[in-house]
Amino acid sequence: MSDLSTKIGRLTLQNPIMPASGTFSEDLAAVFDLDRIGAHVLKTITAETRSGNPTPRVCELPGGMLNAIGIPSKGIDYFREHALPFWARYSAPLVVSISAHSAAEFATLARAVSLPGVAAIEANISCPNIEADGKAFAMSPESTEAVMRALRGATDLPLWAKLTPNTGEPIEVAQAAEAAGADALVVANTVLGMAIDIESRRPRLGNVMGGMSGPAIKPIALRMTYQCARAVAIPVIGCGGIATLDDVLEFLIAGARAVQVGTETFRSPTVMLRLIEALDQWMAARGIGSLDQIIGTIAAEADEAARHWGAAS
Amino acid sequence: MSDLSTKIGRLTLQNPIMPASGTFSEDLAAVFDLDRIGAHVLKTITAETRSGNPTPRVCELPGGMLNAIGIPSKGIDYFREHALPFWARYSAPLVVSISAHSAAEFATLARAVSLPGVAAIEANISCPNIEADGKAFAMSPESTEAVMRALRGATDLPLWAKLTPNTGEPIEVAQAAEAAGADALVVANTVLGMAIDIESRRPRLGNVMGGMSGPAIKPIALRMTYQCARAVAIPVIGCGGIATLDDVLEFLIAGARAVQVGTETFRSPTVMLRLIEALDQWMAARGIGSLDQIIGTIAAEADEAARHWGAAS
Amino acid sequence: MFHDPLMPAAPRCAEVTAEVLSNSPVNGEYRLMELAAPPEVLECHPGQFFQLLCPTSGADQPYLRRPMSIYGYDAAAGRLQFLYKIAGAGTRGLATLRPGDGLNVLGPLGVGFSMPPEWRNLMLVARGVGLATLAPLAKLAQAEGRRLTAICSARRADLAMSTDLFRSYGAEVIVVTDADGSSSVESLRALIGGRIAAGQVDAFYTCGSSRLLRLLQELGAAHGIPGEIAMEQQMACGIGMCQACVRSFRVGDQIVQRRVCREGPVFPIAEAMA
Amino acid sequence: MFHDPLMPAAPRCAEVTAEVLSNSPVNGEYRLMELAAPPEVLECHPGQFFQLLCPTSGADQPYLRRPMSIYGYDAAAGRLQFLYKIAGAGTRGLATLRPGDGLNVLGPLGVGFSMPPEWRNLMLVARGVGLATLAPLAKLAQAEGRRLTAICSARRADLAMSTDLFRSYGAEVIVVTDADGSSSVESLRALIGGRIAAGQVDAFYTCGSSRLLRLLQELGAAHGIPGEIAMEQQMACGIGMCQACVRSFRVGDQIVQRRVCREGPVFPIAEAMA
Ligand SMILES: Cc1cc2nc3c(=O)[nH]c(=O)nc-3n(C[C@H](O)[C@H](O)[C@H](O)COP(=O)(O)OP(=O)(O)OC[C@H]3O[C@@H](n4cnc5c(N)ncnc54)[C@H](O)[C@@H]3O)c2cc1C
Ligand SMILES: Cc1cc2nc3c(=O)[nH]c(=O)nc-3n(C[C@H](O)[C@H](O)[C@H](O)COP(=O)(O)OP(=O)(O)OC[C@H]3O[C@@H](n4cnc5c(N)ncnc54)[C@H](O)[C@@H]3O)c2cc1C
Ligand SMILES: Cc1cc2nc3c(=O)[nH]c(=O)nc-3n(C[C@H](O)[C@H](O)[C@H](O)COP(=O)(O)O)c2cc1C
Ligand SMILES: Cc1cc2nc3c(=O)[nH]c(=O)nc-3n(C[C@H](O)[C@H](O)[C@H](O)COP(=O)(O)O)c2cc1C
Ligand code: FES
Ligand code: FES
Repeated sequence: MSDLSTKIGRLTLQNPIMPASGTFSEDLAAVFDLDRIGAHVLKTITAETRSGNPTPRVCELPGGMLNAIGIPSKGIDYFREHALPFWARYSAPLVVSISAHSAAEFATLARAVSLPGVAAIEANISCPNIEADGKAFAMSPESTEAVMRALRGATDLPLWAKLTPNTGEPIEVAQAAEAAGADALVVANTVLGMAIDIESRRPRLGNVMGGMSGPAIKPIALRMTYQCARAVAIPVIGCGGIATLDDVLEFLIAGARAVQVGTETFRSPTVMLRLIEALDQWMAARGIGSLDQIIGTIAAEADEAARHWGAAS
Repeated sequence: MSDLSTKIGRLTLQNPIMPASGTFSEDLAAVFDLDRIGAHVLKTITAETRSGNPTPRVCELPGGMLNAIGIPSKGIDYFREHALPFWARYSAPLVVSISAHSAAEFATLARAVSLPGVAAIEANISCPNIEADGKAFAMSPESTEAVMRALRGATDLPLWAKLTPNTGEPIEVAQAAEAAGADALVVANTVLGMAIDIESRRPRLGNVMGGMSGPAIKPIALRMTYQCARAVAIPVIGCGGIATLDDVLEFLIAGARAVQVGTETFRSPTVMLRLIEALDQWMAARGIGSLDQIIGTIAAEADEAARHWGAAS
Repeated sequence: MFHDPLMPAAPRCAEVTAEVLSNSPVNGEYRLMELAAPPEVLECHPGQFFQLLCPTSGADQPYLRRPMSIYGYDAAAGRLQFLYKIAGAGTRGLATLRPGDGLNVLGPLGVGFSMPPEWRNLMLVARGVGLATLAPLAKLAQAEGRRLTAICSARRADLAMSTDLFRSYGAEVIVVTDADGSSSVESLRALIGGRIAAGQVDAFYTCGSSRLLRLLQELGAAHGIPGEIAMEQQMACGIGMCQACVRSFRVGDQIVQRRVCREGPVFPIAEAMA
Repeated sequence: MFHDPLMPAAPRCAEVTAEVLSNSPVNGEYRLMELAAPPEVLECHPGQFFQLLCPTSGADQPYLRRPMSIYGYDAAAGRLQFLYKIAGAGTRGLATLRPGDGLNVLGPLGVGFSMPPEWRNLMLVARGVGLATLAPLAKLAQAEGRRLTAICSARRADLAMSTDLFRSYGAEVIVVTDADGSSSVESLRALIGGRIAAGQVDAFYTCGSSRLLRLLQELGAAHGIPGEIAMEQQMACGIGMCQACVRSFRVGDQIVQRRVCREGPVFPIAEAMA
């Protein structure tokens, strides 16, 4: 057994594998012991109840899917009365994902969920499904800084900012979140996409556009993880298309201190357990004692020699 | 035979299928009669000669690839003396893709390639491979407008602006290009991505990050095509991950007046011919006489009824 | 039927690779697949389903799992059966499986049919693969000594499926067809109305068609007859996490959203919305 | 060897689906695949290659084509052969092909070996799959009445490949091995030096290893012996469009970039850079 623990600011996770928000719920307890994963990241909640988007809410792609679920939420009261007590049975840290329409509302909600049993708050400032044309706070450094500052003022809990790959300024946004007091960055949410049914000539999603997830987006999320890890001092949590041990390692090597697994859990609900085991074995086989020997160890450039076949080999 | 012709501003193409820049060259003449496709879009050239990026320049992904070719160019003189005379033998319109480091250099190059035999200029203001961290003119509306205005002042040829999916402001950028006098938009270039070799812990590309292309990016390019087609009055040419007739139709239905086929030509050099034939047959089978009965015909919303199975069917 | 979040009522389910024993066409449109499955996925209840990780085949690359009702299960024998119709990429992939191949299945999932003691005379009404969903219910009904009438609807009499199976469970089987018009709503209203009048119907079970649903809602309301319907919706996870599979239900004067995979796939007929 | 853009010198190539006739292991590490191919892809020249669209198999989804040298071609018989080593996703996929399966091939591609009349005594030096690339060259050399020496390098004598084939083309075959040290650079320098001294070498042909390349560059420069090397580089298109496959060459005092797929894969040994 290698030491798989990883520190995300003042939180220590027993291993770096945790679920991505919206792809995890108490229902997974029917499949495996939820205390074996690094943390519990809940589906984003809002203060008010919301019904979410019209169906169809998902659409399959080669190597991934689109979703336009739209943050249905039972609201803050339900969270306090039902969800929180349920999760209290576990010792893995509970990360509560929240969303709101303004910095002030975000702050109010953060205050409301800063309860015993909550280990960290993940600010979903990047959902492409609730604002027009995928606009979200994390699209620009200015709005990111504003909302994160409001959140920082509202809670003492560790604050994770979940970023979006749809911004053209990933580095500036990451630095804005850090400057405003974020304790960690989750990189990243879904990529805005679309699909059309040829025969009916209709969008395949009730909400027309939606968020792409799954292996197809991995190179994008990995690139952004790399960009952010180089640009900030706070921990980065990689997320996007992770399905295999190689994927986990790519994100860690790129600089992520932990990863979130999303859509792959739909294909294989036990994938997080398998990843933890595979990581453990991979490290043991190489005599790697701790994740610090992996995290951020990417070489500055491609090794031309190592990739030269034939005459150069 | 249906009428496959399509108008891109004052240019009429015999059919809507053309190659994407950088995935086409005179070498393809060894495979099929190049006069059967809608237009000839050449690899981006620069005024000066450039050697391009270090190898490895490509890396395979599931459902696509990354490239960091980096615009190697033999320069404007070579273009005038060798390339242009070669293409003169064909009647399909010749579209010359150009790139430069400033608006002024762009204008100078546009003037230099405004030669008899050139039907249009495609301004590659979106290459993620030549600027740091994927920055390019088309990342922001301001720089887009500046460079397109300079280009507009430099040539009377039809001007196509090739946009990037890496911007967070696709609509504003599209509108800026239109306001500055672009005759058409090409939507879009590659998506900035990355891949890491686990064993060597090195980036898989010599240039570290690179542009993702192929089916994996189709939902992103389609989304942006849809966004742009709704936001501007000038023609939009769809590009990104097109491999099948269904893909072509999705882009046309989303509002594209033509499409560019890139990476798929690497897998199947004759794919453009097959797409033209398949489109012809599809239209004929449905009694669709012209592309106008397809272009931009997307319904406003998903048809819940059409997607309801079971109890609602 | 709805779960208390403090205690996940979801029956334990598992992800296992089962071995294909057979996978052959039954009457052209449908295929029956039998699997050798381990005990941890065989504590099933009629109306539950599995999520199948369908193999890729040719250009088809089904990414998401596909929901499929349990057609038959036998924990003692270690057997699990699905009856399916080829619809698209996923089911095309299923059809390529040969005896000896492995199939990754996740289940059993969802909340199945209930059968309160006072429902003595059961009427099953379905069509096509809907009959697959009702088959294990019929078996259970027989075991519990209920009286069973199964109305099997099909295009033609020779396409009516599983009629022998229903008979073997002691059901009176009535085949209605499009060919002779007996499957029309009017004919069915008359047929079922007659049985109700004769006091032979305590509850309905159905799935599949919204035409049938509306008819049974109407008859149920008129005569105070309860019932359950197994519903379908596109799914991503199948276990309650993603909220892709919601449908609207009428509860009193409210419209509520429920997850077909988790609160369902079986719902009260009176609350379902066509 | 370089093409004039005014007249595409590229030999016509085609994308066709060829039928696999056989695909079996030869001595553990390598596999020989024989295809029935139509005439439009059989006007080949030694040193050219094909781009193979390798089938997906299991989790392997090779997206790009894979370059593979022509090991044998026979236009009259409609036959095309490749000798390959399993390296990764693509070649693993190739290995799954069975007789009767189709394989989409694109070719012939690139510029092959030249054989000026004054090159009477040819020395072939290669190892592993490099020998595959030289096989059709040996056949052509025999047809043109050249004298041929083939130095086949391998780990052990029993792993030396295609020695009988080279002999059948009239070559004197010299097997050198790691096992007995005869494949080392020093041994080879002595061996080849001896032949040169005896006036038995007008030109070298090689491919594969950069150790061999450096040795032949050194000997070639010292004794004024020309030669050609078939090189490798990762490819996306294989026909000259993408510029992925460039390598650096020394031409006079300049370093130039050339596309392995289009200006090559065969280049002058003197210009190649290891
Ligand atoms: C609870 C439940 C039980 C079912 N039981 C059976 C059964 O026993 N036998 C049977 O033949 N079919 C059954 N179905 C329908 C079956 O799930 C679909 O036919 C199947 O998913 C189609 O997949 P495809 O890839 O072949 O078709 P595609 O049309 O290519 O599928 C595309 C997407 O739409 C989804 N989809 C398509 N049709 C349906 C549908 N009717 N319901 C839900 N999602 C759908 C697919 O899962 C996939 O995500 C059931 C559905 C549900 C929800
Ligand atoms: C002109 C030419 C001729 C060749 N002839 C032969 C031959 O006759 N027999 C043979 O066994 N091999 C030959 N090779 C090497 C062969 O192309 C590679 O072994 C093969 O591409 C590996 O693919 P893979 O998916 O199995 O391996 P992977 O390592 O999974 O391939 C990953 C990527 O790297 C590329 N790649 C890996 N190795 C090489 C290589 N050596 N050269 C170029 N690209 C590579 C692949 O094409 C692919 O794009 C030749 C290469 C070239 C360029
Ligand atoms: C069905 C679905 C629902 C999601 N809901 C949320 C959500 O509520 N909040 C959030 O921050 N991200 C949500 N996401 C995004 C994921 O958390 C994750 O960032 C994204 O899917 C990329 O990771 P993946 O490729 O591993 O799935 C959702 C994703 C999916 C597929
Ligand atoms: C190898 C390669 C080279 C490219 N070179 C250029 C280029 O020079 N100029 C340009 O505008 N786009 C270039 N592109 C982008 C393509 O034109 C196209 O926009 C992109 O690949 C998306 O389309 P696809 O998915 O069909 O390939 C290149 C793409 C690839 C794969
Ligand atoms: S399918 Fe995911 S909640 Fe029902
Ligand atoms: S592989 Fe594309 S130019 Fe050589």
